[in-house]
Amino acid sequence: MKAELATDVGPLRLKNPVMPASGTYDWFGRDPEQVSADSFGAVVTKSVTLRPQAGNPPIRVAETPSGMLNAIGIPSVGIEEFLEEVLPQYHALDPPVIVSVQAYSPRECESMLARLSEQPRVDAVELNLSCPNLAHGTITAQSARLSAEMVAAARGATRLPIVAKLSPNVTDIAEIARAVEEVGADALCLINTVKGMAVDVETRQALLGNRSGGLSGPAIKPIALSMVWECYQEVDIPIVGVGGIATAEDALQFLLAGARAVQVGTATFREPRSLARIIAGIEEHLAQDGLHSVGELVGWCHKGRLTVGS
Amino acid sequence: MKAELATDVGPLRLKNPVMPASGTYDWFGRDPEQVSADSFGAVVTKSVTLRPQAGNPPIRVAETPSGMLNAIGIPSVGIEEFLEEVLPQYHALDPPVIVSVQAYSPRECESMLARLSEQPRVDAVELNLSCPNLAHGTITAQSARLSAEMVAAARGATRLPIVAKLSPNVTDIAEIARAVEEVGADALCLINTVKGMAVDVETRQALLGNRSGGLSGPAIKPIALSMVWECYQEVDIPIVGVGGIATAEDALQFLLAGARAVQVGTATFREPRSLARIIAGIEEHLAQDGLHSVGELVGWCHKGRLTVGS
Amino acid sequence: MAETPVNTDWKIEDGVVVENGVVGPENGDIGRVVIEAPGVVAAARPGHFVMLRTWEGEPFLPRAMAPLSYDVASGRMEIFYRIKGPGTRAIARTHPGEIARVTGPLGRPVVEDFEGRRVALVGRGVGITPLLPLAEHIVAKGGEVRAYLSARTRDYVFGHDRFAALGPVRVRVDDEDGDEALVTDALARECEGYRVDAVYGCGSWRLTRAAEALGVSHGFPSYVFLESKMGCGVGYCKGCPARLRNGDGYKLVCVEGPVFPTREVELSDPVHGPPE
Amino acid sequence: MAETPVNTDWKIEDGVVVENGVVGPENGDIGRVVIEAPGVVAAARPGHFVMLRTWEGEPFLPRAMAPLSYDVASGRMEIFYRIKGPGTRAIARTHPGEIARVTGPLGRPVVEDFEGRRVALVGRGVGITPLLPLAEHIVAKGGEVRAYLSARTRDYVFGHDRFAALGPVRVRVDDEDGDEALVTDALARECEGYRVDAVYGCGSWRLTRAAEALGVSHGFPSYVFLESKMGCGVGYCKGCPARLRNGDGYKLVCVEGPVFPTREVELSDPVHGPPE
Ligand SMILES: Cc1cc2nc3c(=O)[nH]c(=O)nc-3n(C[C@H](O)[C@H](O)[C@H](O)COP(=O)(O)OP(=O)(O)OC[C@H]3O[C@@H](n4cnc5c(N)ncnc54)[C@H](O)[C@@H]3O)c2cc1C
Ligand SMILES: Cc1cc2nc3c(=O)[nH]c(=O)nc-3n(C[C@H](O)[C@H](O)[C@H](O)COP(=O)(O)OP(=O)(O)OC[C@H]3O[C@@H](n4cnc5c(N)ncnc54)[C@H](O)[C@@H]3O)c2cc1C
Ligand SMILES: Cc1cc2nc3c(=O)[nH]c(=O)nc-3n(C[C@H](O)[C@H](O)[C@H](O)COP(=O)(O)O)c2cc1C
Ligand SMILES: Cc1cc2nc3c(=O)[nH]c(=O)nc-3n(C[C@H](O)[C@H](O)[C@H](O)COP(=O)(O)O)c2cc1C
Ligand code: FES
Ligand code: FES
Repeated sequence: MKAELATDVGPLRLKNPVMPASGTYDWFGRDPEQVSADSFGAVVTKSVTLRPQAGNPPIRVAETPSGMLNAIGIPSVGIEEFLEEVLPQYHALDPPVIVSVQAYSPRECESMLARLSEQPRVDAVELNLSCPNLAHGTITAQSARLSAEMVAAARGATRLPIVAKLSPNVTDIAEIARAVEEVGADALCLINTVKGMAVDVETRQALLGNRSGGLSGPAIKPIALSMVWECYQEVDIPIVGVGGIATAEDALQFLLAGARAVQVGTATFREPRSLARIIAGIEEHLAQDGLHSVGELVGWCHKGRLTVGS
Repeated sequence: MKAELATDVGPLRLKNPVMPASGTYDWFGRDPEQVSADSFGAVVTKSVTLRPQAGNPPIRVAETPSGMLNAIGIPSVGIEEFLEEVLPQYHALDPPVIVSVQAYSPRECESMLARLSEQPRVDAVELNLSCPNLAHGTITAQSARLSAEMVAAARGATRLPIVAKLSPNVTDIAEIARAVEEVGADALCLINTVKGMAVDVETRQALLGNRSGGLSGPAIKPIALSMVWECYQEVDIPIVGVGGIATAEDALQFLLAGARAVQVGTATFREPRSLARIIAGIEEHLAQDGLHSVGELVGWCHKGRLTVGS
Repeated sequence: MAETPVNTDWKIEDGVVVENGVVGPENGDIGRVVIEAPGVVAAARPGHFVMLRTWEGEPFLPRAMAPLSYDVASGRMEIFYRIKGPGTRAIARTHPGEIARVTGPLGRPVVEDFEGRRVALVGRGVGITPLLPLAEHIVAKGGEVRAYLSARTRDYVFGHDRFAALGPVRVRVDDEDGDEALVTDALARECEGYRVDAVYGCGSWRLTRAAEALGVSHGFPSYVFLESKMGCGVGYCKGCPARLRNGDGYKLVCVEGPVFPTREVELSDPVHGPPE
Repeated sequence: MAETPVNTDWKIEDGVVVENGVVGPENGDIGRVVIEAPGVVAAARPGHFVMLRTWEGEPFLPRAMAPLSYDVASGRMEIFYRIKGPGTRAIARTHPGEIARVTGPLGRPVVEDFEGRRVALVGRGVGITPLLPLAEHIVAKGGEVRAYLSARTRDYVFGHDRFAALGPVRVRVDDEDGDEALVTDALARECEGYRVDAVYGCGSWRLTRAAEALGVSHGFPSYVFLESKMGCGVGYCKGCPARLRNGDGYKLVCVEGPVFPTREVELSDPVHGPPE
């Protein structure tokens, strides 16, 4: 029996629940054979900003135990060049295209979403509310009010499905989740990187050019899982889980905790075949366990104990 | 030239800046030769509660990439038996004794600190404000107000140095740090474990008996470093850095980021000789770099670049 | 907390792997490693265990192991391990000559005098191993042992000949006797004509519960070697609770065990409920 | 963003380590590893590099390496690596027969036609290695090469004989010629009687800056092989910026390099400022 890998994330229908995390995969017009974005459940672009920006000075990445720090700073060609040069290439791809948007104000958000809504092959937008470079000093997703304002602006500007990507650096993730749900987000993406820092003992300085950075990779998996679990209890919109997923077993853990789909980021840097392997691994697991579809697993943790072996 | 390892943490004088983290080391009346608490900069007890409590059901620990989750739940004999049976044994030890206190209300805190103040060999108290089992649902250190109330109660009850141990699960760690500084904390301890979760794919349930747990070990080092750095900018009281320290280099990174002393937790489980090695490694590093004292390194990151090689 | 003082007589030894390989023809999921760590070996008593780490990097924590034998002359211990997770996979990858960090001996040893006492030992799979040092100790102290060993196949009846040299051995293996054949049925039959003074169970909840039931009906005490996921193995982390039977909280497997009277503790797997 | 399309013609190959060991008598901090990965080797051109991982577990990310040679017949590549951090330490621990995951070939190759052109190659230490495939290519395409190689000791002048088979080689080693002797001084002298059409520098900011200065005064272009800490090596992470000289932002070393005209990029170490 072949298990059904397809899953819905709100209005989005995916052929399987696995997609790249924003900023960790790019479609360059074609793929190496072993990567093949056509097999992904969806494709998510690197976050794009309204105006072009260069990104942060070096050093931009550092390694940490079972993870990495990045302070990339979202280099971007700006939305206009993105629409002209980058996005049209994505038309060649089969999976839904989710454009990640980094807006510095609700107004910017509005105008970017208006532009994106006119495009034929944008299937959803992911609002990156969790970038640490905002003018007024806080990360949008660290404030329920600012997050709601941003999502409301987006909602007003588009009928595209909106995925709100939240930050783990908050006292109460469920509060933020409820706030964006209330103003019309169609799904949550949990989590962006965790704020972190590396110090170079030789120079006695922060290692990263931007001093602090975002922690990603297997190190943060337990944090992400916990936040997916919590938000599943508190909101009704679907959750896309992300943070440290490197194997099919990791992905299954997120599904069990309540995610309807998952994203894979840092693991791709270690092993570019990660997504393909995770998709195959999930399929194999479902078959082994005699399950008919991915959906059966979603949120199982919340249902109570499965009795085995007796 | 022998470098000076001694360091002050507010009113506390330590012969070196390295001590065990609460809950990861116990003095059982004597030590295995290779561990020897007499060589530590200080000794910190497992958190003690007012009344006896049994701790959480199994499973209490789980491994994660470069770290572990624990949901121990602070098993405790209660303050009275602690004062009678446990604490007197510590008199045999040379380093200062820091008693970690877990109070569930300012009132409990007051009465425990009053009892501790009467003891001859308590050199400081560490207030564990970051336990996730509080009656009213929030972790004390997730609220500036609750944290200030607890520290104020402690301050009113004792003249012992008070170290406030904060939680990383907050939107703005500096806000909490300022709040406890204002009401009289003598030092900060940063950070307690990060909230996390593990899922068992076989049973399809949360692996830990208490569902979620606290993430510790090298995985969280970048998070802890970042919080030490931030609080160093924002408060004047000294900081004890903790989170993922396993080597002398790790410890040096915390000193450079602004910690005056460090605690070592999970690393001891992997290698019980960790503290001794870290102390020796710091000494060696100071000598190699021609530094006279540990104090010279503290907060160096904040001073600006060291020019090397030219 | 503890009735007797906590064991602080352990050392951390950078031992060396002398032999390592997979045992038996089946799935290749059982390994045998011989480690030279004379300091730990010299101090080990029955009931003791060690924390072992033969790898750098991941996994972060060492693994609890109960050796089948300690040889003081050569300073070596022999460990059988079931390859199931990252720790035992890492052990399996270790080459002779590489370092094996051993912390031990840990836990409370079984030090009773067994003069004239008749002890039944019930073990299954890798849970057989801690019973051999105990069997040797009992015989050395003037007691008698009978071993009731269970395994998937004959290859996995570890130390069979060494048990046989010490006393009668009954064996049940799944692939010959069927999954449902309990080796404790043999014990039950033999209890009829023979006085048993105590039974020790290890490696199977089902067999241990059966042994306990026999003890209750024939009036002898039963003991169990418990396992638990461990953080430290030395009493620091409080991460290894054994649930007490009377609902009265927990004891720590690493410092108050690993051997407990069965009447004290719950005999079930905290995660999977009652298996095999 | 990129002037020419991004290289997506790479593969991930589970290659195998054929030889591995420390080179030379000095500190033991340089290793040489030979890896069989025929698919990557067949496609490699001068200027290309690979991402290499010979270990499981930590460190998490693979490491960028520029092979000294590719042998299409045997499907093997030869890499020299300076042992300085966890990645290169892990490579050093690898045994022949073990798996070496190789992603490549990566970056933009140097594919100009060198017919009749005279090229100077300036390299130091492990930075010598990417110059050999380039030298072979230039000669194969009808150009001439002169190599100016610098190292701590003679053992570290990697591929010396192979460079010598292609053209004149000048060498300066610290332990014989002193730390201050720049091999580019030889280039400077030779520029006087000899037309140089281009220079490529690698492995030393100081030498590359000296080479650039000669280019400026004698009117030939200079190029540099840049390094950067890399996340992915394939253009996904944007983690490998080369600072542009005009203050005009960054290019990505992995997809727009690793070879750049020196006039485009800043010639200094982002962390340590200008060393050696
Ligand atoms: C005192 C003592 C002595 C032991 N002696 C031996 C021995 O001689 N040989 C041997 O092979 N093993 C022995 N064990 C068990 C061994 O320590 C664990 O199985 C070990 O965790 C395996 O490590 P791993 O990384 O391979 O698997 P892990 O990843 O740790 O575990 C794999 C799977 O088993 C589950 N699991 C792990 N440990 C336990 C446990 N204690 N109880 C229930 N489920 C668990 C995990 O949840 C996971 O699903 C002993 C344990 C104790 C406490
Ligand atoms: C295209 C390319 C080709 C390369 N080819 C080779 C090669 O053939 N042989 C070889 O030995 N190395 C080569 N390198 C360099 C090698 O990839 C790095 O030195 C590698 O990070 C070493 O890994 P490690 O874990 O040993 O040390 P790490 O822990 O990564 O680094 C050790 C120390 O060096 C510093 N560091 C690391 N990488 C860099 C860098 N790129 N620039 C400045 N400082 C750095 C770190 O901050 C740290 O202090 C190449 C790099 C690139 C980009
Ligand atoms: C190098 C890098 C760049 C990233 N860029 C973006 C980005 O542009 N927009 C965004 O929303 N998230 C970005 N992220 C965060 C990831 O999408 C993801 O949320 C995070 O890395 C956790 O997942 P992982 O552990 O699987 O990498 C980036 C992460 C990394 C490592
Ligand atoms: C098993 C375990 C038990 C702990 N118990 C306590 C405790 O009782 N009180 C407390 O303040 N912190 C406790 N902690 C947190 C540690 O003191 C420390 O803040 C945290 O583990 C991070 O440091 P590490 O990464 O070095 O372990 C405990 C941590 C672990 C792993
Ligand atoms: S394993 Fe740490 S207390 Fe038992
Ligand atoms: S290393 Fe990832 S973009 Fe260059």
